[in-house]
Amino acid sequence: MLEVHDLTVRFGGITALDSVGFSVWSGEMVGLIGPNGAGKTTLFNCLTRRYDADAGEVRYEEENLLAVPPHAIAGLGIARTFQNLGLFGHMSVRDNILVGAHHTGGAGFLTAALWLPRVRREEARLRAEADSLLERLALTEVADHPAAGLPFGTLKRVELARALVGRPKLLLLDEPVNGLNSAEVEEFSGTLRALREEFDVTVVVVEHHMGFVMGICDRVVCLDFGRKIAEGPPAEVQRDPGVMRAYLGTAI
Amino acid sequence: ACGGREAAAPSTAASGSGSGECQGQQTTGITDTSIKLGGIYPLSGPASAYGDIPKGIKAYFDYINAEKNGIGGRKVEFVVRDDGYQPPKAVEEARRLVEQEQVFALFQTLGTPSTTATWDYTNQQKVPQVFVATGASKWGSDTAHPWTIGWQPNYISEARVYAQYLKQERPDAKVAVLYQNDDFGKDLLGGFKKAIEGSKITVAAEQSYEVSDPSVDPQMRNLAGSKADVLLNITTPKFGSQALAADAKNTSWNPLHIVNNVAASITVLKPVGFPNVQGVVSSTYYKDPNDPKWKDDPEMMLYYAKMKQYAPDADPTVPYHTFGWAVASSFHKAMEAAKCPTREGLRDAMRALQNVQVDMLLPGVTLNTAADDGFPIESMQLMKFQGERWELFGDVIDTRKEFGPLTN
Amino acid sequence: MSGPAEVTEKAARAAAPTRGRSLARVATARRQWIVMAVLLAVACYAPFQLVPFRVFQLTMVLVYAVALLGLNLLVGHAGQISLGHGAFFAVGAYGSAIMIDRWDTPHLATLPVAAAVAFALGLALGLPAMRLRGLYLALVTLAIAIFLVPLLKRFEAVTGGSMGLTLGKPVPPAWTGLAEDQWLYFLALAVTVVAFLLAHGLLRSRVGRALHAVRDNEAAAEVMGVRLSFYKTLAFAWSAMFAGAAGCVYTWVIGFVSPDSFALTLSITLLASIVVGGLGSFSGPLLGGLFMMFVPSISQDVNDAAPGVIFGLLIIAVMYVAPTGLAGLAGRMTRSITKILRKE
Amino acid sequence: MAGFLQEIVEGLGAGAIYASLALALVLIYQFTGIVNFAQGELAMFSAYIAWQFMAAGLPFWLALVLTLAVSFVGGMLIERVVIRPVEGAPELTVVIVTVGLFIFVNAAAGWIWSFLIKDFPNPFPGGAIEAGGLSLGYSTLGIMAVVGVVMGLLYLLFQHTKVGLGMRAVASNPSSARLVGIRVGWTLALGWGLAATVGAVSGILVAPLLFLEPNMMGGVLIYAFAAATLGGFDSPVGAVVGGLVVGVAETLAGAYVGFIGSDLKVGVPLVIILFILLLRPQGLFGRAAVERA
Amino acid sequence: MSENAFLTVTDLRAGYGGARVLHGVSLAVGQGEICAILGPNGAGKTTLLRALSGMVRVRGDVRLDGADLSGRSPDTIARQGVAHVPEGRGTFMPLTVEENLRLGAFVRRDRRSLRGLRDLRGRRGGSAVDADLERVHTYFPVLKTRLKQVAGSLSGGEQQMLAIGRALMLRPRLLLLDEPSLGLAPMVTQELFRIVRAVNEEERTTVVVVEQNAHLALSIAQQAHVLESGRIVLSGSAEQIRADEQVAQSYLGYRV
Ligand SMILES: Nc1ncnc2c1ncn2[C@@H]1O[C@H](COP(=O)(O)OP(=O)(O)OP(=O)(O)O)[C@@H](O)[C@H]1O
Ligand SMILES: Nc1ncnc2c1ncn2[C@@H]1O[C@H](COP(=O)(O)OP(=O)(O)OP(=O)(O)O)[C@@H](O)[C@H]1O
Ligand SMILES: [Mg+2]
Ligand SMILES: [Mg+2]
Repeated sequence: MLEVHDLTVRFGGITALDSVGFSVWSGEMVGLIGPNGAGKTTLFNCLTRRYDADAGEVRYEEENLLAVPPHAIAGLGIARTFQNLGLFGHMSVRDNILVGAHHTGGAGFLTAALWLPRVRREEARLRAEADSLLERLALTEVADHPAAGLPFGTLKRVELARALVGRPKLLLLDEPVNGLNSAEVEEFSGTLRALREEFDVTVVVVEHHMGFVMGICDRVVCLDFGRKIAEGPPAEVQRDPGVMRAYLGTAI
Repeated sequence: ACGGREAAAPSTAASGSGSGECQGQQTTGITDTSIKLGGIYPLSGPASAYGDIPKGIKAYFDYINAEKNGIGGRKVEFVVRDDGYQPPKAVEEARRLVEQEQVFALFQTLGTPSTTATWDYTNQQKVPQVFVATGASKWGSDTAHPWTIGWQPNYISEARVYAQYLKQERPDAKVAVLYQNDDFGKDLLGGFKKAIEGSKITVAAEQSYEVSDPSVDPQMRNLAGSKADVLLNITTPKFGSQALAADAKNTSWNPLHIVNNVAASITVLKPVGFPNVQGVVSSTYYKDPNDPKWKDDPEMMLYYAKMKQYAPDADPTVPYHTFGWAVASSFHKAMEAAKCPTREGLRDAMRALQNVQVDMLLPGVTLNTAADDGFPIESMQLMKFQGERWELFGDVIDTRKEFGPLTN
Repeated sequence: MSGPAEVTEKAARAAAPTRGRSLARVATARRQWIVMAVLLAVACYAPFQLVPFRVFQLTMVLVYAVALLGLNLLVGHAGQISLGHGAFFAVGAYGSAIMIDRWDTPHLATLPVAAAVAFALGLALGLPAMRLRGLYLALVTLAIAIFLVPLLKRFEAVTGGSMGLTLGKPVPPAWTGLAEDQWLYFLALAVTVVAFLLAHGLLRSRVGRALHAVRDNEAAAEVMGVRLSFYKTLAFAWSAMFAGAAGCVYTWVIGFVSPDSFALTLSITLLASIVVGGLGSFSGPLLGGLFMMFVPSISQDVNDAAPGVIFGLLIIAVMYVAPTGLAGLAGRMTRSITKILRKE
Repeated sequence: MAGFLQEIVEGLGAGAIYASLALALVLIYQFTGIVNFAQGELAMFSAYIAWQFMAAGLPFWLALVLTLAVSFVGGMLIERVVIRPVEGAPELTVVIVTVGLFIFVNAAAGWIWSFLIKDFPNPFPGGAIEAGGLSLGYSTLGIMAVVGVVMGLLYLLFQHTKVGLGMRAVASNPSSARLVGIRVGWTLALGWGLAATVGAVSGILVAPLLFLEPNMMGGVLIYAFAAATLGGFDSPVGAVVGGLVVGVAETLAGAYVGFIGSDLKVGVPLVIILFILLLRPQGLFGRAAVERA
Repeated sequence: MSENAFLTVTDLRAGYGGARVLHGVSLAVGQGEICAILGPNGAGKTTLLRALSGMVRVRGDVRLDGADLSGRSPDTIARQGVAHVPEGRGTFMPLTVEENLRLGAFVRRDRRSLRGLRDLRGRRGGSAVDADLERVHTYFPVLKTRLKQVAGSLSGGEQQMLAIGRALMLRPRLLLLDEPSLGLAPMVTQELFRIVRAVNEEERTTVVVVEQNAHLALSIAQQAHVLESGRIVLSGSAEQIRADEQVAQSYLGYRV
């Protein structure tokens, strides 16, 4: 589904990604790990066209992803969450989620201003979808609350809902369980698993929470200094000496 | 105060004070003992300098109210409103004065844009709009607005005075012109160009500026490049000073500097430094409070005394106050001349002024209007700056006599 | 554009009751409609009760409100600053004036054209807006407002130059039995209502959310599939269109356009008024229009020697009392009043 | 050729004026992150204060020093009294407060000193250096020197002092700045004080050239705004370079682009700025904001 | 709990606008102690730390070494030697990494720390602040390679390290850590707790740490509190807390 070849990104003197290549099969859940500054978020930023690659190629469902304009990424079925939150602070939680469905809507300035029946129907449909997701992620209580000021963990769920409401095929999660306690992590794993089934979505997840990664991922890719140093089933990568040296440290 | 609609309906002489031939005419804002006037000036915003004019007017009215029992027994109430030199604001204030304050007449609106924005309204409402403070020529030449009339010499006439002077003094002058890019500048420049038609005088260079420009120095440099031998300075006060200063600073270009009346006030020249403005030529029609020549002039003495008494905060040497005094006394005369104490009476009196003497005007300058002549003042006298003051020279030039009536 | 205080306040407000929220929402929505209907009824009744001068003032309030509605769309909702909105207002005003002056176009027919011209200009100027942000965008809009004045003066043949154009006012059709002022008032009211309905539809839809998203977080908005350039440019264009429509009605009401009427002060006053009225709020433009109309005259009633002193102080004072604008203040007051009423 | 160079010299002279006020704008932006619309009016007010001192008989230099001191204190007072109550409110609210301040100060100056123009002594001698057909007025030279010195001082302040570091921290993240112990309130007040002082310098430089009156700085403010934008709002060097570019562009346009005419010449620098900004949206010397989601 | 507590909090109430978040929290931390705060999402842990550093208005009593801190502004509190690593890191985005770090030492009295004066005089190193800068570099070697980089461009984890480094630059008497391990790689997380431990031991710095990685937090803490819905529901020594059934389920579940 997703093929990354020799992807390289540089910022001035820093090479954030150095000829990285790997593939993601449809339906898979891939973990992306690596030390801080290894280039994980940068990779996501490349996939969502926030950054331009200096070299390399990314194919997504046979399409050259690097030639797609940034705003069209969502339309291709790729959604993401942000490491340190990328919410719309003044908008309500529900509206935040509705923005996630932006690319599935069709209302333009004129039709919306005239509030045509078509727009009304679309609006009702989107709201229904958003509400069901709110329900699923236990966000109904805060649906009308502005995003700013909610607890961090809640906001992470809002981001997930926002990413899912557009019914993506590929979901990129950047540290989703960040700041959750272990019980919450466990609960989140369960929810994610269920949602994955239900939405039939392929997931790439960046996370430093090893318990979570090992528990949920089918495969793990490890980056270090922008280079891929290991790839394979979780248990194998976990034992990889390179990964241990660069990332996991001794005792976990 | 939102009264019922009928409050806005004009009262007529039937119910008011008029009788006889005045029967049926409008008497809103006037009684046997009072007359209410409204004026609109920029008290805020970029043109606020003109906000001094109503102080002179008020001083005059206060004086006649207190000591002369008003105009023919009617005490004058003068309501001043601020339009910030913005036409829509002027419309609002005009309507406020007419409909809410119920003034008898609008006595002065300042500036061509504000006056243009309001004159359709005042004429529709048949409210006299008297002696507007702008020199555009249309107040006098337009026949569709009989209720509006100007006062000061119009800009075209003023331009003619300078053209006339140049024809005598520098018959083959090359003239550089600095002008404000608005109706005032264009009227004067256009009038000047027309007046020099057929003579050897040519306009060698012209530069405009916007009131929002910080300075006219660049324009002055460009004009200096033309090496013209006359500089016609058509500016408002601040820019007038800047242009005079720039001319003084440039020692390699020494044209005859003619500064238009609007910027000829002593308050414009003084900051530039008197040594720098020697020999500058301009023209005027009312007495300069700084001119020692008028030191013993009874009207000027009265002016100084009454300003001190009724407007102690205002500086009587500022010519804007003198202007206000002069226009107020002109109104006094016109109102006295009115056959009926009604709006119609005032309107008709406005266009039937004959050799009306106003003491603050220069000797020889009188108010003259007729049915086909809507320009009260059409005479000016040239003056040259010498020492620390303007010296009048030559005769009073009656432009109507010299050039014939204005045609639009 | 966001201050922490504002966020906290909003959060606090919304945090209080959570249960039965959707019910409350429905109730609020219904109440809003009732309030609107009452307001509209009052607005229709007012001109028969007021002196023409007051009717004229209210008409101007509506004109300003429409312009501010446009500005609110751009600044309050899409988060882009314009220091030159007076230029779009002027374009609408002149568009209408020129059509009336040259071709004797019926007044009403000039409205769509004026709005369209302003829209097109907004679209053209929205293009640089795609790349520029914040202050840098503000400068470009400022430049437009500055440049417009000499430009209008230059093309004298069409625009009447610095003398401007004087025009007749729309004549009320006989069947209405209305006076000229009243007719103008109802025209302005109609335009206002339509403009508010259009803006309302826009804002409650996907488009409005996209604009808000752009305002709050451009990067995230783009990832959600919001095409920044498109939305920013169109926000500009629509905002200009409302301003243009307002300018057109202005021409009908004042009957005179001149370059001096649209100097930079107008643009700055518009921006100040919408901030005073309440950025991003529904009633902000109306409150801003009232402010723009009435506060300068109040200022000179207080101090006719230097009205600006009072006007400046009043602006500052309003911002103290209502940092998020009068709309926010009004909202807070209604809330506390209902709270008190409920307790009793 | 000499004519052309002369125009450039004149343009630099005008540009230095714009730069002087742009420096104050940049300074306050650095401290508080807002654009101060009242900056020009405060400068004008300072010039009046200096005028008043001189009218009371003080010599120029003493009046200058006193004015700078008064302006500094006045600036701090304004921050404390006028800006403090809206601290933390949305950015535009603060900007509109400065618009209110603009209107207030302008009207107050007119009220106190009237709208009639006043002359203001020029601290620099009148002559000019003549060389190779070029003439460079002492006054222009003096202004450039002052602007250069102010720019240098501001650069040192921003980049090489603890206060400068603290104030940049305040502008970028006030709540974090508080957490590391910076007295945010005082820093902001200091910023207003300094900006008012730099503004006072600007006003005193401008007043002899344009004549003192309440609307003196209106036009200058717009060009200063353009200069700061062009140079990048976070760089004093940029403000000066921006001011010079604007001044030269404006002068050359007025002198050589005849078909445009002096009425439309204002468009030339604006178009140039637009063009540069499209290439470099953060201004010539500005730092592009790095944003990471 | 020590008798002469260094930090005492009594009946602390705090919130945002009208919404109350903390409903009377009391705790005491002895000098040189490490105190861990656990609690579910939205319990008010962050708010508690914000209350201690003056970022939110409080009611109740907060005393640091006898001095009353309640109602003080954050900068005054920072001057008392309190450093706070806030949730969301509080990076000064447009400033460089070095400037960010030096800002941490802003209120220290070493006037030499004036970055500028040192640069102007061409002197390098020497001051206590420079020494501390070196120390932070040894803790987080990544930062050293990024000194001139704009802080806003750092990766999430790097910014987290920067925030911690900045707090250490103060040489605080009281260190408030809000989820310090957020976004850090496992190896760095372990290293982080070693560092906190070391600082605590070497300088007797008192630490209050909010942390989701309860294992690590409890491994260095002497005492711990569990906060739920703005109230402390459980307090005790680290061992006691670790032994608690409920805690084990909620906070220690993932033993990896
Ligand atoms: N815009 C930028 N400019 C300069 N350097 C950058 C930029 N973006 C990222 N970098 C650098 O690239 C490197 C990779 O960053 P990235 O955010 O991808 O790391 P990461 O793997 O997500 O780390 P973490 O786990 O800490 O989030 C970092 O060292 C960062 O400093
Ligand atoms: N800035 C704010 N404005 C309004 N309410 C807020 C704000 N910050 C937090 N809250 C509210 O305070 C409550 C407690 O939040 P707090 O952030 O202290 O929880 P927490 O325990 O730190 O949670 P987390 O583990 O998610 O960080 C939450 O209900 C939240 O909605
Ligand atoms: Mg990352
Ligand atoms: Mg927290």
